[in-house]
Amino acid sequence: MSEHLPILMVLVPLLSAPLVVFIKHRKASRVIATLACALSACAAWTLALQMSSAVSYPLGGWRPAIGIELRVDFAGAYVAAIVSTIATFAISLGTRGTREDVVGREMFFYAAFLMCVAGLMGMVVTGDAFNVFVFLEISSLSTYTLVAMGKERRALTAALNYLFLGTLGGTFVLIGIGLMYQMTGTLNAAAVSARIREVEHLRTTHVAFAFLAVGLGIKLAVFPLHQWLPGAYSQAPHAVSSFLAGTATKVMYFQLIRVVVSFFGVAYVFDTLHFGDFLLPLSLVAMFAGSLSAIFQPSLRRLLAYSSIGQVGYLTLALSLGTEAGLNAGLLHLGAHAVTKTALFLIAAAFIAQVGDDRLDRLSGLGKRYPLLSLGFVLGGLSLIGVPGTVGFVSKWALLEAVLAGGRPWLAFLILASSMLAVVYVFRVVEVLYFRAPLANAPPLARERADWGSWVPAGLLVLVSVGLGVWSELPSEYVATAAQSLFGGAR
Amino acid sequence: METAITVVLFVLLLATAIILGRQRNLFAASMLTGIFSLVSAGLFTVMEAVDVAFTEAAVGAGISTVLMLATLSLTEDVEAREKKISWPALAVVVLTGGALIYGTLDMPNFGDPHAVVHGEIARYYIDRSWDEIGLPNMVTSILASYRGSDTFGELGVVFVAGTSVLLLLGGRRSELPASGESPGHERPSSRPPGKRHAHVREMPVVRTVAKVMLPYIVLFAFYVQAHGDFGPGGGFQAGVILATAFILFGLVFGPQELVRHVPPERLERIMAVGLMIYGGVGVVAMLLGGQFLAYGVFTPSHPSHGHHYGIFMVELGVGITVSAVMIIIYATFATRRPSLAPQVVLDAEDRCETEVSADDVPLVPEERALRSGADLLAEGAAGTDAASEVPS
Amino acid sequence: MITDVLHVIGAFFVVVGALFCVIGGIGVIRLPDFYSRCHGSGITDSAGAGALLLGLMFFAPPLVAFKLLALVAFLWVSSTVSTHSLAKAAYSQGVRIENVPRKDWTIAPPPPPAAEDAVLADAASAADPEEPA
Amino acid sequence: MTLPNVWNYWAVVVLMMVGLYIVIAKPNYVKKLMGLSLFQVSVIMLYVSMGRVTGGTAPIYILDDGAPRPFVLYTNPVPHVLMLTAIVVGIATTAVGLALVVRIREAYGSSEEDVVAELDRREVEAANALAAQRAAESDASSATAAHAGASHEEHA
Amino acid sequence: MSQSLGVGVALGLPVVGAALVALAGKRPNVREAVTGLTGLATFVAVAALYPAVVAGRLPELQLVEAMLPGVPLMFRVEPLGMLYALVAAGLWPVTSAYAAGYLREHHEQNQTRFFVCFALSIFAALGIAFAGNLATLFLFYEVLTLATFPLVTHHQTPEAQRAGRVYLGILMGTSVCFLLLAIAFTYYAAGTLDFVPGGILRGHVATSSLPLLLALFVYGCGKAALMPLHRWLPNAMVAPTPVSALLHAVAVVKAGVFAILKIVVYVFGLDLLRDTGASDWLMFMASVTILLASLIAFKQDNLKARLAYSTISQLAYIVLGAAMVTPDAILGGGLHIATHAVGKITLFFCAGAIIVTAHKTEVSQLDGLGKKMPITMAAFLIGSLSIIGLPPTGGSWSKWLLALGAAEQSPVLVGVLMLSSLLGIGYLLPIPLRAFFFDPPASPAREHGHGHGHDHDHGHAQDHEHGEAHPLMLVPLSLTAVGCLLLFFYSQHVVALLRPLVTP
Repeated sequence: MSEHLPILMVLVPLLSAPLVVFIKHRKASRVIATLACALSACAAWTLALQMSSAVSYPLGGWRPAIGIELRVDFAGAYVAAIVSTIATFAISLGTRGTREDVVGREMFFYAAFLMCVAGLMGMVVTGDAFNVFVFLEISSLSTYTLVAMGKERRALTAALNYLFLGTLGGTFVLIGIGLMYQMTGTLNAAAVSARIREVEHLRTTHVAFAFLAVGLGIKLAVFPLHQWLPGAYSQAPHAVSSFLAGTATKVMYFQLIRVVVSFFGVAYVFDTLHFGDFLLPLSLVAMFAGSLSAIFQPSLRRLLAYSSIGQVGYLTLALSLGTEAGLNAGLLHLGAHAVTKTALFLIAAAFIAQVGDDRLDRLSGLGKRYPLLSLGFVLGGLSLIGVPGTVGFVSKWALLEAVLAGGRPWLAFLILASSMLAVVYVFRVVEVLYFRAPLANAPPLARERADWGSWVPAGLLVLVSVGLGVWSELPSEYVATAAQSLFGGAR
Repeated sequence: METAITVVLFVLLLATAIILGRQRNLFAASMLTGIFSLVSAGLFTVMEAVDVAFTEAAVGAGISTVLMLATLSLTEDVEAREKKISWPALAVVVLTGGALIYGTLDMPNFGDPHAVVHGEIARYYIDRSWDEIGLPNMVTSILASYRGSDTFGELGVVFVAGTSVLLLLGGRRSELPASGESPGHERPSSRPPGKRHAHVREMPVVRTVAKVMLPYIVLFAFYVQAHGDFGPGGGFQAGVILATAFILFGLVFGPQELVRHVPPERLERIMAVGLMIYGGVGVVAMLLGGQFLAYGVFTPSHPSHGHHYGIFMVELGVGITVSAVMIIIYATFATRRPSLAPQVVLDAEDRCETEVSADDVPLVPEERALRSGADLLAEGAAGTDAASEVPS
Repeated sequence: MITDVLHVIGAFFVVVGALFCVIGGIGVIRLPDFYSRCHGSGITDSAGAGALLLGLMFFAPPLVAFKLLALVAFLWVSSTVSTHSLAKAAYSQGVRIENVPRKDWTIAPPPPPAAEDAVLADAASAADPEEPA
Repeated sequence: MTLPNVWNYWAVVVLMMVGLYIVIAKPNYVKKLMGLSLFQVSVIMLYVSMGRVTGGTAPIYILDDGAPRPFVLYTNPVPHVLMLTAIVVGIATTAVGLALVVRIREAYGSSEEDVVAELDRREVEAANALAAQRAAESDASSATAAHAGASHEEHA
Repeated sequence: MSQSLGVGVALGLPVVGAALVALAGKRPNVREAVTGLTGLATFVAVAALYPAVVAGRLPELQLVEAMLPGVPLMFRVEPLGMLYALVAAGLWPVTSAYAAGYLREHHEQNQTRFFVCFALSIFAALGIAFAGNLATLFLFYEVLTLATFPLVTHHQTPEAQRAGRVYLGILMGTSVCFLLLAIAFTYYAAGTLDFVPGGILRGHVATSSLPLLLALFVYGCGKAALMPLHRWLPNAMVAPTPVSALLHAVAVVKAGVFAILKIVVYVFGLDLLRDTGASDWLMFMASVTILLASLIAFKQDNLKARLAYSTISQLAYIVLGAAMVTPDAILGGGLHIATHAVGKITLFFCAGAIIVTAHKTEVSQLDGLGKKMPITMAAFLIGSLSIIGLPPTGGSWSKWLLALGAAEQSPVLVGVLMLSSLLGIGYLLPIPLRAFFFDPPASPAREHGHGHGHDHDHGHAQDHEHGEAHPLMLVPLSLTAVGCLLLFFYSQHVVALLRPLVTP
């Protein structure tokens, strides 16, 4: 049974979606959905912990290059474990924050959510270029709909804008895959990387990589192509915004790493194409612009969305170094940011559940009223800044080491300067929470513990982020082996 | 000869695309989209891609045009105003196009048999797929067996599309008319009284011919489903054609009639059943010791038979889900009661906006809750609690 | 020998079919108002496509020839009905021959619109029939 | 440098760019969706023209009494398989897009991107103005409360 | 290494104290008692480590094997850390008693949060004192900033929030941008972050970049309030006086200079700096800070602001000591941590007492106050003497050692020391002297006649019959005054404790 783990991770959520629609029972669909995510998470964790080398699972029984092969290496298992765990946390919020007319039809909401999870998990484990596009489309399509389920009418426009940009991104990826197939004649990752050597000098190969990079860049919300992210994350229902914040951009980032490392090869991408020199300025701009605009946002979730754009800047910066240490830092930051940002969005959801709106002026003075939630936000915020003792610090430290090893100390200073901006917007919220008198004419506030479901997952994730901050050898060793196996000492 | 036809088709396609861009009347534009798909299906046939041509014709020309027309009946059918050429868009387009053209410079000649792309896996499929799977139509054998997971994912996409449309538009179905189905206009059309079409239902000629043609379309759909192994066809095309038959029924006899005969609740279940059949076949293969979707294990003695059964079952699952989804999507669009919210139009200077009210049909209570744009702004200006006061 | 004769007949029908399509096309462009243009497009559907398919039957093996025959029958039924429904819908929307300005009236100018047509008349003006946008 | 015979791809690229232009430039959402389907159909053309082999027949075995005739040149079937998926993805995205456009038309009263963006902007402005007004109110009331509270501090 | 348990107890006690205080939230007496008890217990636990440190067996405790790849969360108590811990733990019970009285008198809100943060700050200070490597030091350095932030913005008034923003901005900014960068660079260059007597950078860093690295470290420790980055200290005076007393005279600022001393001794190593002369620029900057801060202190009429600027100049003494790198200078700097702490806390206690009882905050209002508050003014006199460095108080010894060190370097530095002592006399001594020998300002109400409404008298009348400060405040400030005197006689113990620092 255990050799079927790679496909089970994807199959369980994917098949429980039609099951939920078939059963059409409102309460049962939520239980099935949570169970499916939990099972997928268990499969991912067992695979991650017990695998000694990269696992290959030939679908349909065909030889890898002929049929489609699921290829899970350490990094893939790491990302899959994170995605499925965060999905389990997010789904437990259920249909909070969705529109009224979803009431009779929760089963479709859960089906779309499960398909989104299956899509993302599929993207992480598959080793075939076109299969990546198919799972990309599954997850994107369900994401557009889930975002449109938000309470306000602005969710609809956010979803449609996301659809246009997302589909353009997907189609760019499709063009990239097509050109890559034309140049190498095969779609399997290992086969492509073997054949890419002969066609490295051809212009079509350069253009293929360019389209793949731009397509994934749109899905990754790299700076100039990020317009869809703030609206989508701030208008989506709670479960969806928490899930997306933690996983969507992270899986696309992992896919960009796979394209750079497994498909095209690091030597080609960084030496002939000088992709690093192109990606570095973009990520610096993203880091500063994202955090800067986060400072001036009126509502909590928009603030967190813009901070996500800033954090994506760190991810792409790590990749642009083109060294194994950079990759290690990128993967670590991927995990750290996933945990932290999901915790923060869950807390924002808990606030909205109590206060009805996440505009900052509505949250003033909640520190006294909801001490635990506010403390959770403070710890999450600290992890976002990268204060020692939180998992954010571990990944920022790895990034600093990678940058210094790359011989660019001025870059290290820029990283720290941009995390100063994070200090500003986190403590802006802290000030609103703790040091402002509550609104005189605010409606009466429900007791904090009234709504278990919304803050227990948040609390757990905050504890994880602080715990991993101190006992950091668990993630960093695993990620180091993942980066080493992925990188194979190419540079 | 072939290049001559290709040139003509490309010119036709380009003309259609350009006119589509400039056309302000959206009904005409949707027709042009249908023409574009049909001509591209022609081009695919010329390029010997028969399966793709069949699907493109069925899906592109058939379903997407019908959906666009259904949408236009619920929204405006004329584009607001002719926007001048937007230079940033042109810049992006020229840049992307330039990159692609730059990419084509090193491509092998069009149709060159010794190109790399025909080497690797294509050579394997052409040489070995008859022995390993034994289906004349290579595309179906690759589609369903070699790259079975792709099609499984694709079916997932179709399922998500169905679920999404149900989630988005399933909310407000117009109530089924009382017992006696008056052939008149149950659906208050959003058009001013004078401009209402004579509904298709009063056209006896169309009703009788439709009654005659429907069985043949359904029969053809089943033919395409079964014929997938031998010629162009398969689950997708069959599902779409079956759906077209039901859509024709819905168009001619009215969406209420369609919903009465094919209730959406049952359709939603059928939609899920198809995907579960496909997944089920894969899981059975796993239980019998092979990998997911390894049909060979069904009949260990000679695996190609296993593949036949596997592919047939899988194609059946695909056909079921695709037909159910396409019907559901059409039914949801057709039975969605238009909200009759007055159309908000920005005047030339983008500042104040004038409201062109479609007609004076009173808003239905639920629409009050949805608060169309105009009322909201009026309230906002008046300073009372605007949208932000969401009932917590 | 016999096949050459069949091919010649077939080629003849194909050419005739193509000719009808061209005539239909010109008809759609040149004819002034909606209904005559409907007539033009009708020609390409029935006569043009019909003759073309008929001509191809002479080239194709028997099974394919039968399929083409079924196709001809199907085409003739569906295209005529669609033209009919198009015309009826246009009529119900108030498209009238006389509303179209015409240089040389071979027939007498239309009587002033009677009362019962008033509703349809103003609708017609509102609907601004088929202006090539 | 001899230009390879790739005018076929250029035609496809031109169609693609017309589609892309419509998506980016046209404000009407339905027109954008049409542009999007144009863009996707032309990508399908790129794949299919990639797989074309001059003189090759359709990728269906020509059977002579049960066995495929040897030495027949077939076109490359793999792009056709991939494109079946792309077509279905295109129609799925169009269907979801159209459903969203209908909902937006109902909620906003318009299906034009610039009108909807304008309405959104005004809604946010109204919300901000309301928040500022409420903050001013609460400051005023809390100031009075603080003053009243000054005389009898509670020993927390 | 049985001592590792001792280190754990010493660190754990404040946290337990904080938790207990949080639990005893609503009952003030229980809360104050708990704080006082934990303060004493912590002092005892820290003192218990003293014999082991003096004997050279440095107690060690490793909590987490690898907080960062290859860097454990590890504590090792070396002499300098011992001194700082003793100072912080010693003064904590005294301050908590004082705070109880002050808050009672001053009717503050949410005092629970005050005491919890107080305990956490001490926990962080001890963490910094005992830190075994740079990463642990940085961790507790940040915890100290975060623990003291709510104390600075305690009043929740707009000015308090603005002060909090400046406080956090500068401290967090300098620590993240400079200190973390320096630590990362050290780890990258030296491969380890442990504090090793004699330094870890020898041979790993190009001599040309040593001054830059030192600058990053020094300005990274924003808490040392060196001149360009000192603005947060005067702003933080808006906090209640016990906060200014313990934190901004003892725990927080001392953390900054303590970190600088530790880095100079254990990361760079004295001989490395002496050979490369990398710290010469620091001597110049420290002297500029000393003089400039003393000058600004002159024109500060507000009592607490004047004390704040005097703190900035005194801290620069210690940084100067570190920069001079000669053994005497290091010993002087270390001793000055203790003497300045005790002296400055006395002054702040007196200032607090004056504010609460006499409701006077400006220096000009203090004439003739000695008659009403003799003990407070006497303590203020003793504190001032210690700060200036005159004989009967401990401050003289540390000034003396610093002067010896300066003599080895250059006569200019000796001049700077002497000039700053003069300036110190200028802005500190007149306060107690005017309080004792000048008569209180003629009360303006009398000449204006009785036209005024009675409320004016009410304010004025209350001014007359106040006597000495509340005993809960009087006892701590006299204790610390006595402490200044004791340090004069027993400073050789402190010097003996620090001796292993400088002996190779």
